[in-house]
Order: sequence, then C-alpha cells, then structure tokens
Amino acid sequence: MDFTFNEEQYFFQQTLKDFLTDNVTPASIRRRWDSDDGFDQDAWRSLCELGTSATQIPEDCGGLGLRFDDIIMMIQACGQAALPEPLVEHSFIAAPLLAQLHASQPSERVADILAAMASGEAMVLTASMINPYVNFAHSATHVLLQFGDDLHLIDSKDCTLTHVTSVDRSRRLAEVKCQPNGTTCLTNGRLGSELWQATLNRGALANAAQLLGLAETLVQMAVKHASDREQFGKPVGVNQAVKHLLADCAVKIEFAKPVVYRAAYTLAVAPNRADWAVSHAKVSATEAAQLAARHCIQVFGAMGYTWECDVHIWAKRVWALANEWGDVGFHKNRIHEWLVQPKALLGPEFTFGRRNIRDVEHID
Amino acid sequence: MDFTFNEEQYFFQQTLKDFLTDNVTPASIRRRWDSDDGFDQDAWRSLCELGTSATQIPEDCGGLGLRFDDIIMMIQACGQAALPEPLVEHSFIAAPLLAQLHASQPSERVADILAAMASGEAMVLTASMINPYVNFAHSATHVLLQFGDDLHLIDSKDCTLTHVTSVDRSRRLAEVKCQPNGTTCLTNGRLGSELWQATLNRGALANAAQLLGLAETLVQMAVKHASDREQFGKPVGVNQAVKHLLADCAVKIEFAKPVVYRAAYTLAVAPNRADWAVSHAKVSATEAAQLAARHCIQVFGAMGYTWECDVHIWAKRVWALANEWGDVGFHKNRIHEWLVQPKALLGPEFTFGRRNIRDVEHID
Amino acid sequence: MELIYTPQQQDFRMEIRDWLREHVPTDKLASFDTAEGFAAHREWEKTLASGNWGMVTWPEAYGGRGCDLIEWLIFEEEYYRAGAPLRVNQNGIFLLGPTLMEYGTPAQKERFISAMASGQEMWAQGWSEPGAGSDMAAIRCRADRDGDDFIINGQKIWSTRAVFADWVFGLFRSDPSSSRHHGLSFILVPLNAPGVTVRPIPQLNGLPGFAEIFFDDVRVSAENLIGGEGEGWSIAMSTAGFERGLMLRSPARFQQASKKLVELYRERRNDILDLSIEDAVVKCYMDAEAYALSTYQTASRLQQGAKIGPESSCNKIYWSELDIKIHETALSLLGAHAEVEQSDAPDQSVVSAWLDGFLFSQSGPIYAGTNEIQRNIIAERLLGLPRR
Amino acid sequence: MELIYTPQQQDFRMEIRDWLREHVPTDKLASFDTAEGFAAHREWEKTLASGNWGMVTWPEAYGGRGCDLIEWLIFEEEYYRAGAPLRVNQNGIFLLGPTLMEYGTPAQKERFISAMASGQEMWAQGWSEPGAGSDMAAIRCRADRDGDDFIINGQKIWSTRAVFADWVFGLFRSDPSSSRHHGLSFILVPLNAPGVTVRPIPQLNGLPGFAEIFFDDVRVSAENLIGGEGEGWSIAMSTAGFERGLMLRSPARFQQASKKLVELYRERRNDILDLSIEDAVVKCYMDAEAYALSTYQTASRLQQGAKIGPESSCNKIYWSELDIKIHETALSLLGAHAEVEQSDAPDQSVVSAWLDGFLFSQSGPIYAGTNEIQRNIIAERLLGLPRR
Repeated sequence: MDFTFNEEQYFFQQTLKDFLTDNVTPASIRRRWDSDDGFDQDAWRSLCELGTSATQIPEDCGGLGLRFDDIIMMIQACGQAALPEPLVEHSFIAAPLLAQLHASQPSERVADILAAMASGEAMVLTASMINPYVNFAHSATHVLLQFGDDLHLIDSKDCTLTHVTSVDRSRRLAEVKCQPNGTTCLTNGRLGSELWQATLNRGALANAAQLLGLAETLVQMAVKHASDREQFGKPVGVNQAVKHLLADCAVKIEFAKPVVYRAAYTLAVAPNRADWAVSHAKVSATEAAQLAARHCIQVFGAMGYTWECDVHIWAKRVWALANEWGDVGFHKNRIHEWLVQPKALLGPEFTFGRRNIRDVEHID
Repeated sequence: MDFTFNEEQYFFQQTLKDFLTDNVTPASIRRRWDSDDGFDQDAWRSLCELGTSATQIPEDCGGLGLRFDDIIMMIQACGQAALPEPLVEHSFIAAPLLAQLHASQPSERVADILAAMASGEAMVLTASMINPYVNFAHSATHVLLQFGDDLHLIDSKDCTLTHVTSVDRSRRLAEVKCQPNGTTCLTNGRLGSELWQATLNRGALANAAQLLGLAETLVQMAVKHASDREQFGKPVGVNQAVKHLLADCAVKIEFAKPVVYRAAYTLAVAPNRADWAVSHAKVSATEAAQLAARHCIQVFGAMGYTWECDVHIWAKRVWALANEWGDVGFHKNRIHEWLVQPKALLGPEFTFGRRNIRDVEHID
Repeated sequence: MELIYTPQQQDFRMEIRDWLREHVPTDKLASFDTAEGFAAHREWEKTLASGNWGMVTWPEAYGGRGCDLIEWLIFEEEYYRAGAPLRVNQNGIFLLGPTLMEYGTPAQKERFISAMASGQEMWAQGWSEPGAGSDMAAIRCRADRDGDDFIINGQKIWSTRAVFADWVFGLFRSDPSSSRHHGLSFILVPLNAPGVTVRPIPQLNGLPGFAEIFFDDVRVSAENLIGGEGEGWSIAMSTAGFERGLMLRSPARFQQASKKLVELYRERRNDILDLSIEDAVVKCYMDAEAYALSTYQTASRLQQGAKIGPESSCNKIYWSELDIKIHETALSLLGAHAEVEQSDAPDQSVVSAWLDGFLFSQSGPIYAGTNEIQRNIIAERLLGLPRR
Repeated sequence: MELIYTPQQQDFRMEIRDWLREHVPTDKLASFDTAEGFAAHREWEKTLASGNWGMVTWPEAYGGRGCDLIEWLIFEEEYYRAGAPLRVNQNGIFLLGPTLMEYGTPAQKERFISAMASGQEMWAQGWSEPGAGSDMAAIRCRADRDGDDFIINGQKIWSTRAVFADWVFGLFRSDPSSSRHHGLSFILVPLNAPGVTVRPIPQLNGLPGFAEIFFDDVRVSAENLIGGEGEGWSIAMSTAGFERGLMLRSPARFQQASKKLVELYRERRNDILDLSIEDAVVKCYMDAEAYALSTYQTASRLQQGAKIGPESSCNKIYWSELDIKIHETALSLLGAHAEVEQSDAPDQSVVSAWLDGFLFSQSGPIYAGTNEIQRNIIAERLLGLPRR
C-alpha cells in the first residue's frame, strides 16, 4: 500500500509544466482566440517532440507504454495551464483507447496509427456518443467514432463538421458526421463495448484532472490578486471573508486530489471496475473547480468580470469541461445506482475494493 | 393590496411578548424540565386570562373571532420565548379546527367545548395522523383525534398514553391510543377531510411561525454573546467570519418572514387553497431556524455546546419543530408536485394567486 | 393585511398588458452593449415614453403616471411577463432619477428628468475609480471650481453603459484638500464634452458593458452640480440605497426566470439529471416568490411612510445569489449543450439566453457593493455587532 | 503508487478481525460520560491492552506493536467495522502519547506510556481557560517552581473526560512575568492531588463530557514537566498538530457512519423524503471515502519521511462538516421520529444513536480550534495570504 507518486512521475509532470509555463501564457492563448483555427502548430509540435503524445502508446509501437497513474499529473498540468490544444484528447484519451484495443486484438493497422500518433504525425480525436461535440475536429487527421458498440477509425477528410461556438474561446467544437462502414470498423461487440466504457471513464477522469489543475491556478491567481490589490489601505486578502472564500476552495481541492489519483490507479489496473472511482473523481473535481471559479471571480471583484482579466480563461474552461464526458448528474447517478444495490460492498474495509479483503462473503 | 400588519395586530403580539419576557425565562423553563409534568399551571392560567386562548374562537362562543393573520405574530412570539406550554397547539391549532367545524356545521356540543377552551377550562390538543406523538397530552382535558377522515373529540381520561422522551426537554411527548366510536365522532367524510387538511396547514404554519421566532432569538443571543465575549483582546463579533455567519442567518430570517405572513393570510381567506403557501412557509422558516441554530452554537463556541448555556433551549426546539406537521421533505414534495403540473399558474403575475388576475386562460 | 389587488390595480394591470401586447417587439433586440442594440433599446425607450410608461412612479409632469409602488410592481410584473426589452437607461431611471427627484433643483428636474423619461438621454454611472472599488470614499477624480464651472480631471472605471450613453453622473473631489468622504460633489457630465475619453471594457461575454472614462480638463457648468458642493457623499449614499434597495432588481425578473426554469425542468425531467436538481428547481421558484413577497411587504411599508433601512443589504445578497442559482440550475439541465454560445440548432436561442444570463449573474455578488460588504453592513447596522 | 495491501497487511487485518470478533462486547457500553460507562470503557481498554491492541503504532516495549501508519489505518477500519467501543482514553493515546514519545524523558515514557497503553491511567486534557478559548496563549493558570515541585493555581475549562479521568495534561504559566506564548510549561497533574477540584460541565446531551478544573496550591513534582521549563507552547502546538492532523478522527469512523446512512436510506427511500436526500446520501458516502483516501495519501507520505503541514487544518474542517452532514441527513430520513431520545420502540436504539451522534457532531466545528480559525490557518499558511 503506497499512495505516493514516484520521482519519475513527478519528473514527467514537471517537464510538461515547465514547457507550458514558458510557452502557453494567457497572451498566447488570446492569440489563439483571434486566429481562425485556434490551434498553435508550433506548440503542438513541441508537445509531441517532448514525448507527451507517446506516453500512453505501447513500447512496441514506438511509445513509452506508461500507465494512466503515471500521467495523471500531466493532465492536471494541462489544466493548470488551460492549454487549448487537444493534447489530452489525443494523447490521454484516443491513444489509450487504441492501445487497449491493440493489447486485446493486435493489428498492423492499429500499430501503424499508434506509431503515427506517438510521433505526432497523426492527430486522433474521439467522437464518443456521450459528447455532442468534438473539440478541434478540424485539426485532426483521424476521428475514432463510436457507433453503438462499434469502434471506427475515420479519416478526417471523410467527416463533415458543423461548427458551434463555445463560451470558452479556447475550445473549437464541431458536430462530426460521417459514414462508418465495414472498412472503417476496427472492432465491435463485447470488446467494442468495453473499449468505449473504458474510454468514457478515461475521458471523465481526464476532465477531472484538468478541472483540478484549473482550480489550482484559479486559487493561485486569486491569492496573488488578494495579496497585491489594496482597498481601504490594506491588501484585500487580509479580510477574513476573502480568506475564507479561498480556504474553502483549498479544502475542496485538497480532498479532490486523492480521489482523482485513486481513479487513475484504478483505471490503470482494473479499467473495467473503475466506474465508481471515476465518477467520484469527476464529481469532486468539478465541484472544486466550480467553487474556485465562483470564488476567484468574487475575489477579483469587477476585474474578474472582464474580458481583459485572465480569470475567465480558466473559469470558462471549468464551465465547459464540467459537462463533457458526463456531467455531474450522470456521474452522481452512477454512484447512486451502485450505492442502492444491496450487494454493494460498503464500509471502511472496502476503500480499495474487494480484492484486498479475503473473507468477502458477498460476490458482486 | 396591503402587506402590513395593523396596530391591533401589533398590540396583540406585544402584549403576549411582554408577558412571556417577564414570565417565561430560561430559568423558569429549566424549572419545568425538572418537574414531573413539565407544565407550569400558573403560566397557563395567566396566558388564558390574557385572552390568548380565545383569539381563534368565534364571538358567539365567547371568543374574539380573530383571523389567522391577526395572530400569526403571537405564534412567532411563542417561538421567540421558547414557551413550553402547548398554547399554540391549544389556541392556534385545536381551536380554529373546532371553529371551522362550528362555522360549517354548528352544534351545541362544539360550541360548549369552544367556550370552555376560550376560558381555559378545557385544554384541547390535536392528534393528527401526520404526527406520531402529541405534546403535553397528559395535561389535556380532551384530544381531537384524526381517524381517516373522521374527527373525534375524546375525553383525555379515555386515552392511553405511552410517553417518549424528546431531545427538547420542554416537550413532553406521548403516543395517544384510544377507542373512537360513534359518540366521540364530531364529523367525517368530505368536511372531515377538509378540516384535517386545513389543520395540517395550520399546524405546519404554526410551527413555521414558531421556528421564525426561535431563529430570531437565537441570532439575538449570538449577537449579544459576540459583542460581550472577548478573545485576543477584542469582542469576537469584530471578526468578519462571525459577522457573516450571523448576517447569513439574518438574510434567511428576513426572507422567511413575508412567506410566513402570506401563508397566514391565505389560511385566513382561502384555507383550502393554502397548501403551496403553507409548505413554502414551513420550508423557509425551518431552513432559517436550522441555520440559526447551527451558526449560533458556532458563535458561542464550546459554551454553545453545554447544557448550562441557554442556547440549546432554543436550538433543540428548532430540531424538534422542524419535523412536526410534516418535515421539510413532505412540504418540498407538495411544492414539487404542484410545480410539475402543466396547469400550475406560474410567473410574476400570479404571486397572489389567480383570483387577482382577470384573463386567466387556464383553469386549475 | 389584504393581499388582493383593488379593481383599479387590476384595471391598471390590464391596461399595461394590452399596451405591451401591441408594442413589445416580436424579435429579441440585440444586446444593448452593442451599438446596434443600444440604438434599438433607445428606440424602445422612446416607444415606452410615447405611452407614458417610461417610469410610471414619476409625476405626470415628468412623463410618468404618478403611480405608487404597488402599481410599479404590477407594471414590472407585466413587463417581464411580456418579455419586453431590458431597460437600457436603468442608471438614469432607477438611480439618478430618484436622486434628482429628492435633491435636484426645479430647473435640474425639468432639464434632466423629462429627457430621461422620454428616452432622449441615456445615462452611465461613474462611482468607482482605479484603486477604489469597494472603497468608494477613496475618490481622487477632481472637480475644481472655476467661476460658474467645474474643471474635471481624472479617471472613472466600471462605468456601466458609458460606451454608448450620453451622460455620466458621479462623485468628484471638489475640495482638493479634503480626504475620504468629505469634500466630494455629485456632478453630471455630458460624455460628448471636450476632454472626455471613453475606453470600453469588455465583460465576460466579450461585449463592452462598462468603460473607463478619462477626464482631461473637462469643463462643465456648475448647473450640473446636484445638491451643495461637498455634499456628494450623502447624496450618493442615498442613490446607492436605491440601488441596493427596492428598485434595481424587480422581483418579476427572477419570477419570470424561475418560471422558465420550471418549464425547462418539466421538459427535461425524464433525462438523467443531477440528483440535486429537483431540490434546486423548487428552491429557485420558492426564493423568487419570497423575494417578491418581501418587496410587496417593503413597498406596503414605504407607502405608509416607513424608510428603507439596512435590510436593503439583505435584498442585494438574496437576489444576486438567487440569480446565480437559477442560472446554474438551468445550465445543469442543459448538460453538455450548456457551453454553446452560438450554433444553428433550432433551440439555440434558449441555450444562449441561459448561458448569457449565467455569465451576467456572476457580476451580481460583486457590483453595487460586494456581498461581503453587504454582510458587514447587515452584521453591523441591522444586527448591531461591533465594528472593530 | 500501489493501492493494494501486502499479504502481511492482509494477515494483520484478519488477525485484528478475529480478535475483535471474540472480544468486542455484544451489548453497547453505556456512554463513557457516565460513571458506569467510564468504568466499562476502562475495562475495555484493559481488554484491548491484554491483546496488545491498545495503541498499535507504539513500540512493543510500551505495549504497542510497532505498526506503521498503514497498519494503524487497517486497525481502525476493523475497529469501526466491528462496532467496538469508543476510545475513552483518546486524550492519552492520540494526544499525550505521541507528545511523550517525542518530548518525554525515558523515565517519563516508562512511567506514563505503559500505564496509558495498558488501560491503567485515563487522561483529560487541560488547554482552555475561562476567557481563553480559541486564544490559547492567553493562559493565566500558574505553575510556580518550588524546589523540585511546581505549585499550581488557577483554573482550566472544557477539559474533556476530566470528570472521571486520573490525570490531566496541560499548559501552565511557569514564568509569572511572561506573557502570551512565552513562559509556559507542559505539565502532567494527577487529578486526585490535594487541592484539585473538578466541576463537571454537562454537554448538549446532558452528560458531563467535560469539566472545569480548579487548582488550589496543587503540588506536583517537576518530574511531571514535559520538555524544558518555558517550552510548553511549542510542545503543545505539536500536540495540537496531532489533534488536527492524522489521528484524532480516523476515516473509518465516518466510513462506518456513512455506510449506516446508506443502509438507513435504502430502508426508507420509498417514503416521502426531502428532495435533496439522494444527493446528500451520495455526497456523504463520497466524502467519507475521500477523507479515507486523503488519509492514506498522508500516511504514505509520512512513511516516506514527510511532515504534517497546514493541510491538517483542511482535515479538521472536512471531517467536522462531514460529520454534521451525515447526521443531519440521517435525521432527515428519520423525520418526525428524529427528536426522540428514549422510548420503548424496538428500533429506538438506532434513532438514539443518530440523535446522539447529531448532538455530538455540533461540537466538531468548535473544538480543537474552531473551523474559522482553521480557515485562517489555511489561508495564511497554506495559501500564503497576508496576515493583516
């Protein structure tokens, strides 16, 4: 039993964080907003060169073959920076979907696309039925389409995109329409169903980790503002009301973290038994981030309500990611359904599941 | 359209308030706790002499024939004082039930009991099916029993009481068992059903008004404590955190008041159409009072957690009254059921109901 | 207590209802934070004025109808029921108007109130300055007396509607040796005066809902001074009282929004929703109604001669938190579609309206005195807790 | 990261489980705030000690088992799972014990820790004084040095368990010329010493869970001084760190309570319930689990040599609010029966337990530093906001 990250995991996170701090600034994000496609090719290329796109790709396809708990803090770092490019969608959602397929049912076609993803040659996004829109579909080379239990790999030039405008200008959403057929189908049936279930969970958890990162940055920004900005001759942060607004955010964030990390571990070791852990993570991180957005705007006062102030770059991302890959209602309902089952194993000894307990009498 | 009380209504309230301030002190309440029956005969006699027991009794039965909105602030005053004696149950719940019966179906028997209630000779309590227990049943001369739609008047010596201990020592609860029969039955059928429905509403609203009064006193006590008690060389009340705890209570109380008063008016003029107004009042007042109890204990600190400090006299009354005459769930569900009806008249013009609007197209 | 409208009040309601049915534009106007939308809303103000509906509580002499507060509430109820456009001149009619009515000279009333009620002149407010947000007394913008004029220099910020408005009212330091809330004057300044520069500030939705105003030797006549020189603070406090108090956010606004929320909920309640959604919908509807009841109670009291006190701070907290709650709940009901600002979907206007309302609701706990400051006021002035 | 127990840890769990199955009393013991219940709980402590389960993290030499923190968590999980009695000596084992382990002399450890672990000596704490609740540095209770003794005079209040305990530990002013947190000493005092008077203070449920202690020329040996004279403050702060930190409220307590809440909810969910109840039940279960996960994370970090920092203030807020929420939700489920403390009904023990737990939960946000003070600490020490 060891609930800590190792040095390598911290190193991955720190490397990405350093890159993002230097390269993805509020100013550069605003430049993307003013551009047609919202996409910074240089940043994308650098991120791929950094190896981020290879982390979840098996070693035999030219990747690093890392586990989901190895990279969860990297996703958190993407949230901290409010990175617009769909690195999370490509590297941490689409790639592990194909990697999981490849592990069950190896094929040259999948190996090739995985290798192209690792190098950054291909950019692959996921069109799951739970999401009405795909972010940055116009920049992708391929789309992984859910069609019932089927999994299709579709060339993006065979897709029709209907663009919609998100409240978060960093997101470029489109409805994706295309004609899946026998040649585009990678798998289906029980395996397809399992892959999509695991993908929903990875997507939800990836959003949870980003929300956690977004919340952290929002609180940092508010702390800095409250320390610098003076009213009535003192920094506004000396007011207990301001302190407590931010302390409440800190408490929520502190207790969402281990929930997110536990879910990452569960997805890594038992992807088919991760529903509860993932839903818990999505709900906790969303609530923490929504509170942080609200309180951070409040601490900034009128400035927090302006376009010029950078707070809304993060706040709007929170409002958008909250509802992707299942909103809070979807995830709370999954937990509720489980809790009301008489066979659910509840109680302090089951924190880490039944496989840890020898004399379980009930079987679920 | 006039949403103010008149001088007479204020006078009734003030008279009762003055009496209670002088006679029902925390010390005298604690003396009741130590007594066998928890009942102060002298206080009861004085309250009846003051005319409080006659307010809801028709003039032709020796009462004052006041409306429910005339006396709603008197009920609030009972809450402010945390009065243990069942004045509310006798004068403002049992009496209007019999008065309403008498108005629809006059009888000598009911006139006699109403007259006896007005003078204080009889003490009548209500055993509604919504409440598992009757408060102070052992002190009553009669019990009004709900049995389906039937309304029975039963001599208390024909009742079997099973006492239970409430967390609020001022309350003396018992399950009441008795044998209703043809001679005890006052009415039944449609009228019985209407009477019990109106009684449930009066009971719920009476609790709401008491909860409002309890909340007011709790906040007053906390304000006094926070102004007097010093920590770190200053009154604890200078801390913004303490201020905001109590300000939040004040906001809830301020907005529960008009809701309670509106319900009292509705019960007076349209007792059969008062469900929504009453449930709204019960929910709002309960939430205000529960918040006041929580925050008041918090402001008092460790003292607020002791038996010696008077805070719990009020706080425990809050916790008890919250669930009598329908808990918050019961009342929220009534509102929810109404809101989801397609024919419900919603919107700003219907604040005071449809009878105020001429061109209502829908009929409910 | 008599919670029923008189026949006259019912007639009045039907009169407004009929008039609005005929006059409210069928298509939603563009936001008044765009040039096009501002012009359209200005036209609407003129239309309202043509029916003497500009500000019903004002005397007929100023284009009003001499209505009492209950009639005003009825007007507002019908106004929101009809889905009529937002009031682009709210700074004028709800804030400056009542101030002029109390402190203006007959000439000032004549000059400004009528133009306001008739939809001719639109107003911005100029309270805050950089470095003086919640601390309104830290004003540095100067108005130096020069004969019959003032020369104004300095800067205002968070001035709502200033981008397209004609005039601004605000506080200026007329006594250069004064500090804090002494030596301030309440002055009206035309925004087209030489030396005035307006820099739009886009808000959360990208539109310039407020602005910075720079004053560079701006000369205004002392006829534009409201009340006495140096009396600005107490006059402004009374204006702020109006803002927090009865009229800024009429209950009908939230009742209409909560009605729409209930309708949205009825449509979607068979979907998989947040477990807390039923509770939130019921709470929003109840709270909007409670706010209406409270306002009727206050209006009744005021009609009997009472004054608005610190309980107006309770109002500000209540409606601003209610507004957020209503819109958050609506976005929960919309789920993954909630983030879409524009699309070609047929029900997009519903989604956009909720989203824009949600963004706007974020400002509620901040402006007109943050809710933290309101809680201090409640604690100290309503409850009597020690100041320090 | 490896969130699976080792075979040794699984064996350890089974060993505790078997032992508890045999030894936990079948009938619930009376409250340890009664004389009878205190005696029964003292007996239970002795039973625990007989199996070397008194405090598993302590060295074997002191009656412990030299367990690490993960094993301690496993022990706690099984302890609450088994419904074993509350620990009457928690002041000793969770607060004073770790303090002695860090600051005690070998002789003191020998003298006090073994007696604590073996269930022989029960401890009360003596932090607060009248007029110094949250302001712990305002201590006036004196300990004047007199040769090899201290003479203690003054008063302590809110001393938990003091009514029936054997000893009290606390802070006393040993330098009469000092002020605030200087010149304080951490001293152990036997409650049967001449000059000690204990006045019980009944708490919300009527039972004397704490007391005032009056010291009138009480003579104690300087052997009872922990650490150096005048070093009391920093030692006490470290004790308070334990209190807020890992060990005071083990997550298993809340996980067990939230499990019971889910069971109560399953039984009653077809009744008419508060619309928010589903949400509340789910939230309670999630939050209890989050608290457990957070504790495992902290325990893992500490095992790798990290120290508990200001995040322990987050713990205090989290578990105390969770405890209130769990019990409020349970009372909602019980409806009109929730207020009943005693009756002859067959399921009364369930109702009473929830009600008593609810009353107790009210103290959570107050003791061991109010949650307001914890929020200050988080804001200033964890987030770095300016102090004043």
